[in-house]
Amino acid sequence: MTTYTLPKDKLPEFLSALSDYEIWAPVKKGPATLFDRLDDLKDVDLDLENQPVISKKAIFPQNEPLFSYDRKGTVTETDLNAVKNTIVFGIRPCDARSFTLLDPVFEGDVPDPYYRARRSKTALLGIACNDPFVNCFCTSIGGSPFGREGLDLLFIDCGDLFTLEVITETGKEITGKASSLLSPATAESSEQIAQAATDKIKRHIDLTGLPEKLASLFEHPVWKEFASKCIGCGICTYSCPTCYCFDMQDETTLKQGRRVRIWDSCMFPEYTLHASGHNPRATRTERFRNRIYHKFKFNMDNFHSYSCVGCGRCISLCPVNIDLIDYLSRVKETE
Amino acid sequence: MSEFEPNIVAFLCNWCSYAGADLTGTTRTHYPPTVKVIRVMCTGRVNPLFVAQVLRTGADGVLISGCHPGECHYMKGNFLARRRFIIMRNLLEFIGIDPQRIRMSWVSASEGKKFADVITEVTEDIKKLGPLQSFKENVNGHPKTEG
Amino acid sequence: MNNPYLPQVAKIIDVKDEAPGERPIKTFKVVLENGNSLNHRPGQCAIIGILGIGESMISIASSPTRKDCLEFSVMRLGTVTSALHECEPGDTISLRGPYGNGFPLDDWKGKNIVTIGGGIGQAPLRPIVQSILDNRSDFGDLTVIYGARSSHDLCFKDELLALEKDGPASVHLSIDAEEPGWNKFVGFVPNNLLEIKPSPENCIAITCGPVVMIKYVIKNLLELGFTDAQIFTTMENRMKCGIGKCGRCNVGHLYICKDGPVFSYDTLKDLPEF
Amino acid sequence: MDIQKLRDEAKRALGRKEIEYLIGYKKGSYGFRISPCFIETKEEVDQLTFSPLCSLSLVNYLTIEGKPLLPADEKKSKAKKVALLVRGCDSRALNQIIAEGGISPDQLYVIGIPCSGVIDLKKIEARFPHTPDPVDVVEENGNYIITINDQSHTVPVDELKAETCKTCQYPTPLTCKKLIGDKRAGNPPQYEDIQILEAQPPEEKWQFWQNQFSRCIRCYACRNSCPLCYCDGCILEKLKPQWVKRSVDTNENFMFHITRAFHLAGRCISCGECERVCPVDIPLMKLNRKMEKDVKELFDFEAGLDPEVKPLLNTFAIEDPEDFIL
Repeated sequence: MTTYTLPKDKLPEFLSALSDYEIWAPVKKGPATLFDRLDDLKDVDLDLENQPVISKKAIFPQNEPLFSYDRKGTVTETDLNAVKNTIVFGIRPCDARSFTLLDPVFEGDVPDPYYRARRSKTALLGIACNDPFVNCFCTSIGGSPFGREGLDLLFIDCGDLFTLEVITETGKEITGKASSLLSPATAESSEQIAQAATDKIKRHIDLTGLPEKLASLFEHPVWKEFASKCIGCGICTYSCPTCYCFDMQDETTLKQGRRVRIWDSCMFPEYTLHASGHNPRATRTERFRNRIYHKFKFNMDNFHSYSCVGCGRCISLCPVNIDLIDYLSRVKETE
Repeated sequence: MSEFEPNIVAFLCNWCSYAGADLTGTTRTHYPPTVKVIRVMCTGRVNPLFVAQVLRTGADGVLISGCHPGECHYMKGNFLARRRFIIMRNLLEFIGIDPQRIRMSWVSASEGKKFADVITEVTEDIKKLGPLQSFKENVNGHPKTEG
Repeated sequence: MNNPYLPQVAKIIDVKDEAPGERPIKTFKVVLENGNSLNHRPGQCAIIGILGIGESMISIASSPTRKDCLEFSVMRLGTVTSALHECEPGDTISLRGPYGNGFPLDDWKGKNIVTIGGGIGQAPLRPIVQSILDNRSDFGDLTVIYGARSSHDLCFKDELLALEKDGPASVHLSIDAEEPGWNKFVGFVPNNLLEIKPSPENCIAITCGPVVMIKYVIKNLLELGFTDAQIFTTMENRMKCGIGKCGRCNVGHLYICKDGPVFSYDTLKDLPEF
Repeated sequence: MDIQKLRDEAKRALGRKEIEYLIGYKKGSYGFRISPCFIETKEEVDQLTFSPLCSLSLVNYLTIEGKPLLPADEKKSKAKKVALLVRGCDSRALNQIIAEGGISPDQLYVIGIPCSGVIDLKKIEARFPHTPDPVDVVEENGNYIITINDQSHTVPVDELKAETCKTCQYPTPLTCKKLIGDKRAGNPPQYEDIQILEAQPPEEKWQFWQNQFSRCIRCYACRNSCPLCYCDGCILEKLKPQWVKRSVDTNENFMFHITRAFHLAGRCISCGECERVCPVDIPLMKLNRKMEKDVKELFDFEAGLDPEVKPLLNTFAIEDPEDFIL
């Protein structure tokens, strides 16, 4: 593997060398750190202290106009060729990995052209987590704070400089554009930092046998107990890097309209509400159970992976302490 | 460039202001052709969110007009409306929409002249403010949220 | 790359008031503007859309053997179906599909077929009946059991009465409550099924209707000696994308739009949530 | 506050045969988190806790879908009651909901706790990151004593207390069956930040809110954590007419927040939970407090002070201000 070093103060120069890309990065917005498209390179704020929300929107935007139409019914397809080559900079390894879990969903039997257009033109430049957050449990679910899966280039914070690991051809191409700023790294490996980071992860869960366990617990009263304190907001699903459910809506003005796809949340009752008024998942219990089953059972049945990367955001952001790790451990103990 | 003609939506109550507006017409009193009238049974029927929605979808101003206090066909509709609109007006002002764009008036069925005056005044005030740009800036999404 | 979300333009050529009941049903005959065919299989669905309103997954109520047009029987319920009910012949709608697996009619050749429908649930069963009638010699006996709340809610009444008279199939209609002038069965569809007692011998039973009805029909079929693999049903949920991505129509790990809507009871009985 | 007193009171309440269960707080699964809990038997009472970390209003659970006791729907449980812990703001929420006819007071057994204000989780978790083990927090003489793994830390209250609680006017529950601990005096209202924003020209105000609302992801955590947002079939879920489009762009976000703020005008009881749960830190209380201030100035009305007082917008006075009317 090729590795380089980049002095930290050269980061702005590095990013400006990539000016033919559209760049997404964590940006400080008021007190919050959010992923956003950069208008000004100065806005980048890696802010390693805070876990940024939400990187999936770089490839799977919260609103995606599918096509537009006029009053005569003339349909104009969204021009996907206009999607620019994009770099998502400062993405965490777990978030990068989430795209590898979204790929089978959006590719599948019928590939999704919108996802594919962005995915194929987006390079993921990750920053390793030297200092994982309190609810990080990526190591329990196949990831790691230094995970390379899904990434093209991994930045490792080594004090005054970043070590850059080139993971893919795209990564190589990108380092090529800024080669004057990079120096080849000495043999010194990042393994020690990686180990230290992994050791800092305090929350663990053994998921062996979970799908089989869930298969036997569908009707168990434990779900009612778990869901009893859920207040039914969508914060867990919207902040989740692997949640992908969406709604499709027509939005019109007098002259024109468009069909848009918009993130949806399985925690909202209207998500499954039939026009007749019947709702197959009418209660909080059913909706909550479906979320857990989708992530840890159905996705396993369909795509042979969990739909979770262990980022812990749903735990950190939940207003009522619905703790996925805690709940899954209790599921495992439930008879 | 031609002079700015404001686009004002007026919610007129059926019993007083709509009849008042009618009278303005039958007496051939002139007033600016800037209002689009929506007839409602009572100002109390006007959900304050209509105001936000109207401004959101392109109007430069809104007028709600009904019977004078104490003369409401339904006894208290205009009193309830009065409370609601002062709150909505203050809220929108706080969010950055000039309160001159959200107006209310009492016009009875016999006040054809007053109706013309109200429309003239509101039109003049909004002309001074110019078009409401706030929501239009964001058409098709604010640049930072479109993606 | 083919965009699965992009609809084709279709034209309504005929609208028929199917059932004037409390929740009215109309049948729309539709042709694709470019003269193309959807190439659907019986039991598949299509997404009907009206630009500016939205889309709705509707089962195709006509058999591919009837090539002149596609038919959709639609109950007026939500925003899209209400707008559709306002449409007249000559209006254009949008159409994408076909979606789902459809009925495995080829596997059923040589067998007796019983369809058991309730209310608007007869619509997805109609293409089976039509296909069998159009290839009558390929199949054994055809029994159509169908009921609705009242005689005003019965769909395809003329067709079914004609079928009963001509005799290529035996037809058993029912309504839920007594009505003057009704001399056929009165009661719920599962009970009518028990009256008729179709023989499970070399037979396939397909049912569609309200969830409660489906559950009782299956129970009664099992009682009559049908095996799990002999029972089929076709299901419905709220759907948006039609291609198994938007997430909402799942029953267990299967998506109705993609893995269904036709399920054998063999598959279904193991799914959670059913 | 003495936890033992709280537990004793809870035991007494659960001893009454009409009480089905008690809604309280218990230690959460990790760090600074507190979890709501539903206690049915006396044996479970020992898990009850109360500390400045208790942030969410438990009143939410009286009106949420699928709750065991419904005021109107379940006639058979009419004789049954739910016991509930409330702080000052919660008791105002209760009063307001009772005034609106959302809950019947006959179904409640309210245990009040004078509250010294809650800690803003975001602040304390930023101060002590990487704290997976459960923590104890007590307030003493203007400081929070925070015990993490037997090690205690002292932090001045001002640094961690939620902003809304710093200006709380009603820390003591107004209506309750039992009050645990001594009454606390409230603070005078404080609207300086609102006045500063009010004084700005429209364009600047718009820009301020544009910056805030543009990052809203519409997860509706603010709505769902609000004790007063309990409508069956929220306006945001309506398709016909669709008041607020599902699209998440700045204009629609404006519409959502205008709708939300307006629907809370004369109803918000200033618990501040909406602002605290927001994942993108939108200062929602600025809107709510603006409404609170205006309602007080215009109509001399404060939400939730008395369950007998009719809701503000359902009533009127002949002498209501109308100087803005032509």
